[in-house]
Amino acid sequence: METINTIQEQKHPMDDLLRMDRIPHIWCPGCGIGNAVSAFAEALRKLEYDLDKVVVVSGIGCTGRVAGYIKTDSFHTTHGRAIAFATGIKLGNPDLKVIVISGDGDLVSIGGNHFVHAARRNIDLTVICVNNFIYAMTGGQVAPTTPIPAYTTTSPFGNFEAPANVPQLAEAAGAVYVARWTALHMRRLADSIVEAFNRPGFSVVEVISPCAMYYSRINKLGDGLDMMQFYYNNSIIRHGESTDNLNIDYQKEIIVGKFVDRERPAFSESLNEWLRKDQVE
Amino acid sequence: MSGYEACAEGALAAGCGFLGYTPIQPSFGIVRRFITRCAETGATFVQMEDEISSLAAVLGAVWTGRKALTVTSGQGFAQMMEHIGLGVMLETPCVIVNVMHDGASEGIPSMPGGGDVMQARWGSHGDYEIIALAPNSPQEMFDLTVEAFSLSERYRTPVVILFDPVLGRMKDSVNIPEAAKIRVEKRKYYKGPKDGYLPYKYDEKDLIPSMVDISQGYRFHVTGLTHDEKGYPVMNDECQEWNVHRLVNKIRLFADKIVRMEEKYLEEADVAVVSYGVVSRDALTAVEAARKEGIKAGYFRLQTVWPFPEKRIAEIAAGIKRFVVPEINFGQISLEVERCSRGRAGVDAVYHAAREVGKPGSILKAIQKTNK
Amino acid sequence: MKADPRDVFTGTYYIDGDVAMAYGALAAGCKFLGGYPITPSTEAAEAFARIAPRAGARFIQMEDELGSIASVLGASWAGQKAMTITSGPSYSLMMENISLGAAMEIPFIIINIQRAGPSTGVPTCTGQADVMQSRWGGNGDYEIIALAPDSPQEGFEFAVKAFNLAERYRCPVMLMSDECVGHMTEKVVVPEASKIDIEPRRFYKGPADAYLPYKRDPDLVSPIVKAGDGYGIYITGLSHDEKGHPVLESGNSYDLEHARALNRKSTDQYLVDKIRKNRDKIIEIQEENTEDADVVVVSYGISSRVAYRAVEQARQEGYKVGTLRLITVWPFPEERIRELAGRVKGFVVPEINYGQIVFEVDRCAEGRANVVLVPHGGASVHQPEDIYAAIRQLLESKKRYENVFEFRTILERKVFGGGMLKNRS
Amino acid sequence: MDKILEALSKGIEKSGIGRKRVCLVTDILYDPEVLETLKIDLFHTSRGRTIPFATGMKLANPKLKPVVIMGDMATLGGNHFVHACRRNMDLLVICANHFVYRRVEGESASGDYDTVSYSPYLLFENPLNIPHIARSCGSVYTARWTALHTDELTRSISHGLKKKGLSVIDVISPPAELLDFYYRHSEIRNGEDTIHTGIEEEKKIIVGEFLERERPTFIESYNRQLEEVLGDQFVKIEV
Repeated sequence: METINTIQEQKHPMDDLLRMDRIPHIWCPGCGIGNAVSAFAEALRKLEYDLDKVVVVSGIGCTGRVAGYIKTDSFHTTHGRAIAFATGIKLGNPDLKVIVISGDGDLVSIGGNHFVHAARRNIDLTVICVNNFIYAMTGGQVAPTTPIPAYTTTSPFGNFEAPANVPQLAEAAGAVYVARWTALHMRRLADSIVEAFNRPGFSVVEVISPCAMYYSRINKLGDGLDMMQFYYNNSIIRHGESTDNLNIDYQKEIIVGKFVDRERPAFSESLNEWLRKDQVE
Repeated sequence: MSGYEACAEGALAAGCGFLGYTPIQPSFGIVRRFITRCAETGATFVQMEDEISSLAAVLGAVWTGRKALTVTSGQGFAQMMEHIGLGVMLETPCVIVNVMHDGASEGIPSMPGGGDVMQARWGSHGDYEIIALAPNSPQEMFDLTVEAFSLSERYRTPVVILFDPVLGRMKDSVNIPEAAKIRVEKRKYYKGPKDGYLPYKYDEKDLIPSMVDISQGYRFHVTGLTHDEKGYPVMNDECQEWNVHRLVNKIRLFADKIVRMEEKYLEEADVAVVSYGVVSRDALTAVEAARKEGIKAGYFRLQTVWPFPEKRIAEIAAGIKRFVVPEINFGQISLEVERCSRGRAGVDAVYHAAREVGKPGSILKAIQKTNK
Repeated sequence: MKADPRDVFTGTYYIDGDVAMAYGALAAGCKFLGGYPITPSTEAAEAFARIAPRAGARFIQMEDELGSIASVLGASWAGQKAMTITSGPSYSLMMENISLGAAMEIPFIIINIQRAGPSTGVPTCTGQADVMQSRWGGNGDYEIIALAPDSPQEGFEFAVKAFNLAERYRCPVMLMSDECVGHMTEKVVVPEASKIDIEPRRFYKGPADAYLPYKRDPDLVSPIVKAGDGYGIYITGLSHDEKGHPVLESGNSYDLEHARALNRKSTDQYLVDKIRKNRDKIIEIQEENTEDADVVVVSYGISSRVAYRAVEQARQEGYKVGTLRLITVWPFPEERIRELAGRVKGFVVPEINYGQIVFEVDRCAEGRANVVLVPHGGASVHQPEDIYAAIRQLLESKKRYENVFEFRTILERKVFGGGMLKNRS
Repeated sequence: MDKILEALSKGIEKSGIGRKRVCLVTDILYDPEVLETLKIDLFHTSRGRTIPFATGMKLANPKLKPVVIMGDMATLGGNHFVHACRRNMDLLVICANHFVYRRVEGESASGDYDTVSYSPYLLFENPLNIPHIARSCGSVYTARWTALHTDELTRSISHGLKKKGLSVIDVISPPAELLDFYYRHSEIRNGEDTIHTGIEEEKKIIVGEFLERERPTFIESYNRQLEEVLGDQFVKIEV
């Protein structure tokens, strides 16, 4: 009997890393969060780390949904509290690798305090902050990262508040590793995530990502891919640049690269040492 | 041992391995005791930047397999409201100790209060049921803290312990039994095959799903959004019904098993004094004084404030004329008593009874008044 | 006093409830909104941000909800009418500062567009489960006023009313709307300024050195001053006396005499008394056909509109059904329910939660009337058939219920089949 | 009276902006008697929420110059601090850096005061470098003094009151018996890069005026942007 050659079902290399039963995802066409997720998945693949020991925590918002698509133990928590929740996980079981993926509004606005203090304590977390300059999930409100004078629904006459500089805040608070890439720097981003992952202490990777639905539409900046390319073409790689110079102006060049890489004692080390001393006394 | 210390010891005896806190008066006695015992018990602790993150960290720690505790007071408890909701939604067992102080907002931090009782039940948005315990002596601080951990593990819910600074500072002998004699409910773990785990597939008998720890390879996902059995978000009213109805009923239907109370002199009583926490000590004195005067007074104490012993109150109401409900607030539990008495017995609330702690005058007066 | 024409954008609009509430707040003279985006309340903040600069009002999007509510308290003390708009989890975050606002007796309003909870729940869908929370959510004892609009038009009117009540009683007022009303687009008529009554802030007018921030008038409310008027006020969230100075226990030991003295000095009790004493002036309900009713349907917000359909059907079929709609959910109209309980067979309470206001109804019914809850987990509204069936069941039942009777809705049967019910006794 | 309040009172006098325009928002409990000297309005708010409270006040009445004294700034109010700096709200923020939670029985300060560890939280945690965070987030004037640097502190406060935008003064004010200890272990280095002003064990406390710059305040940016877009329709915020 003649056999018919059928196309064999092939496994995508990321199948093991993503919850394929949840695809299609909720993100809009042209969104940069997908890139961040695949870079992250790529990083996990490169790391060859035991995925059972990896935990992903995210907050609320578009990027907050990432946890739901990564096939590790994953938590989708409350708005802004992903880092606090992750702190509990890390201290509860120090053997785990805990990764927080969330948006700019979640991490820097409402979660700003947890961001600052986790960096200060130097809790061993890797934070991936997807910065799309806007609150996208709620329909395009002004975020602390929105450049001047971008239009949003709650800055209907143009934003006038100075935007936050995420790498600078991270550095000032005490993060040990800080990098920034745009959503199209896929390989560099993945490498950065690998580095951050391996660094003991609080590490931050910022991903500049387009919001095709709100930020772009309100400001008439084209579709998601246009913006992604714009960010990519207008980025300048400057490793070790002083974080003072990392402000992002509206539709101007974006400095990317690895800015901070240093060592500080992590929280759990200090705690254990203190407990030991306490015991001796 | 003081009440604070008894609480910390109770937590450690129940196997609590994590404390997340932010310093706030007057809850700090518990923290101090807990921290000094950390090195020998292997427990860990973290002082977070605010109460919001304290409870968030506690919820995170629980999923690593530890039992976890947070302690707070007054406004700190108010800050925790959002995460009580998350704890309920994720069905995360944890214990929250709230040292109630007097007054709204900052009130009078070192004075006992009772204004957070309804807050413990209703404070977070959305519908849920919760368990709240109210000890009235250092010994009971110990016992009920252990019980709180048991209940939280059994029903997979945050459990609140409500007490106040007077009980916290009160020194009394506390009997801590041997470790082997302390019975704590074990967490209900999933034991089936790895790919068959569904985080919110509940047992028809008790409506409680089983848990797994992080890092055991189940690769589960949980979310504060309304979710299905898999833990994945589903945004429709059927799924919402599926969640909320069960969250409410997993406690409501088993209230009889959870409820703990103490009764005295209630047979043939005309007046029943319903109280909880520190006030109950004075209530008992007042009841006994009234009985000496020949008034048939009975004593009823809530050890679990929530769920409320509805049935028992209704039964008592049928046999008495009036309830007297002394509280350190302007009427909270007295409303519940009124509801459950179903018009069979009147209710006299004694407001702010505790500003006279140690002298049950106002309670006694209220009892005497009912007799006229 | 009448509204300032500059604040009132007179006209007939086709807008949703969120936007109508923003118009209402502006008409009431609101000059400050401290907000933070959260579905489904954001449209109100967006509308405010669009319109406010033209009315001299300020909008700031704060870094979080704790910040937005705290900024509202500050703005109110600086002399402006202020509000925040929020929903679900954000409302929970505000609890601490609501308690502070109540203790400082600051007039401000919170618009809460309720969504399905607990926790993140279903952000885009409706719920009515924050009703008890608005009353009890903060720590300690205080009372608040809560209003529940059932249409965008009422969203506008109640926003004005909320500000008036807040100014009148110096307390937080919650505008407890829900996602349905918030996102419902209907005709909204904004009348002329001369037709809108505004309660002006009651500023103190006497000599500066005689001013006591918490010295009360017969209604137990005290006049207020602005920060920066040179009165040198001391305002605290601690329990305070008439001067606003904190009353504190000295030392750590519990001193009975001292406690008595504090009790006399502290003004804590007025936080509840000022509302309880003025209950009759505050409470508003809307009744229809309750005179001869056998069954009264008690509802509020969007549920009252759904209930209306069921009641209509029941009346057409000859059943004597009345409706009682809560306009002020808090304070609760206890006396009226007690009165009705004496002569009706029972109450049907449809609400989009698993029992909140129904317990209040049950309490006031004092066992004299049966109380049936038509529950709903949230994320959609009741089916009128459920409410109708509950009315029928109540009329037909012969026995007296020992507790609130939880009606089994179509949705529940659909979701659980026999499962959950097996456990029900 | 508290050293900071003393300096504040003198600072208001010195700046000449008038007591009526200043109001104090704080989460530290002060005795009401301080008002007899200060003669300003005082708001004692919930812990950590002082800055948003003051932000609301400033926007509702732009003529005011709210002064914030934060006790628990470094913890509960951290986020508000960060964002107020970013917005450049016109406030003067004084961080009463107690090194310990003063109201919780001096947890970290227990033990031998001579070998006291420089930590605002727990003995082993790294303290926050407040001037550096302030600078990074955008404050326009940053200084640090110990509470015993009375004259310098007064001068800084007076300067901060006059300065438009968010000024931050970090005041090392431990329990009274330790004041002198910290004063002795401090070193004045005006204009020092804030990256080096962290408080570390075994090192001197660097004090001085670290930063002075100009940035548009929130209200200025607001007025400019909306006027540009809305023109005559816009009702400006009058300062």
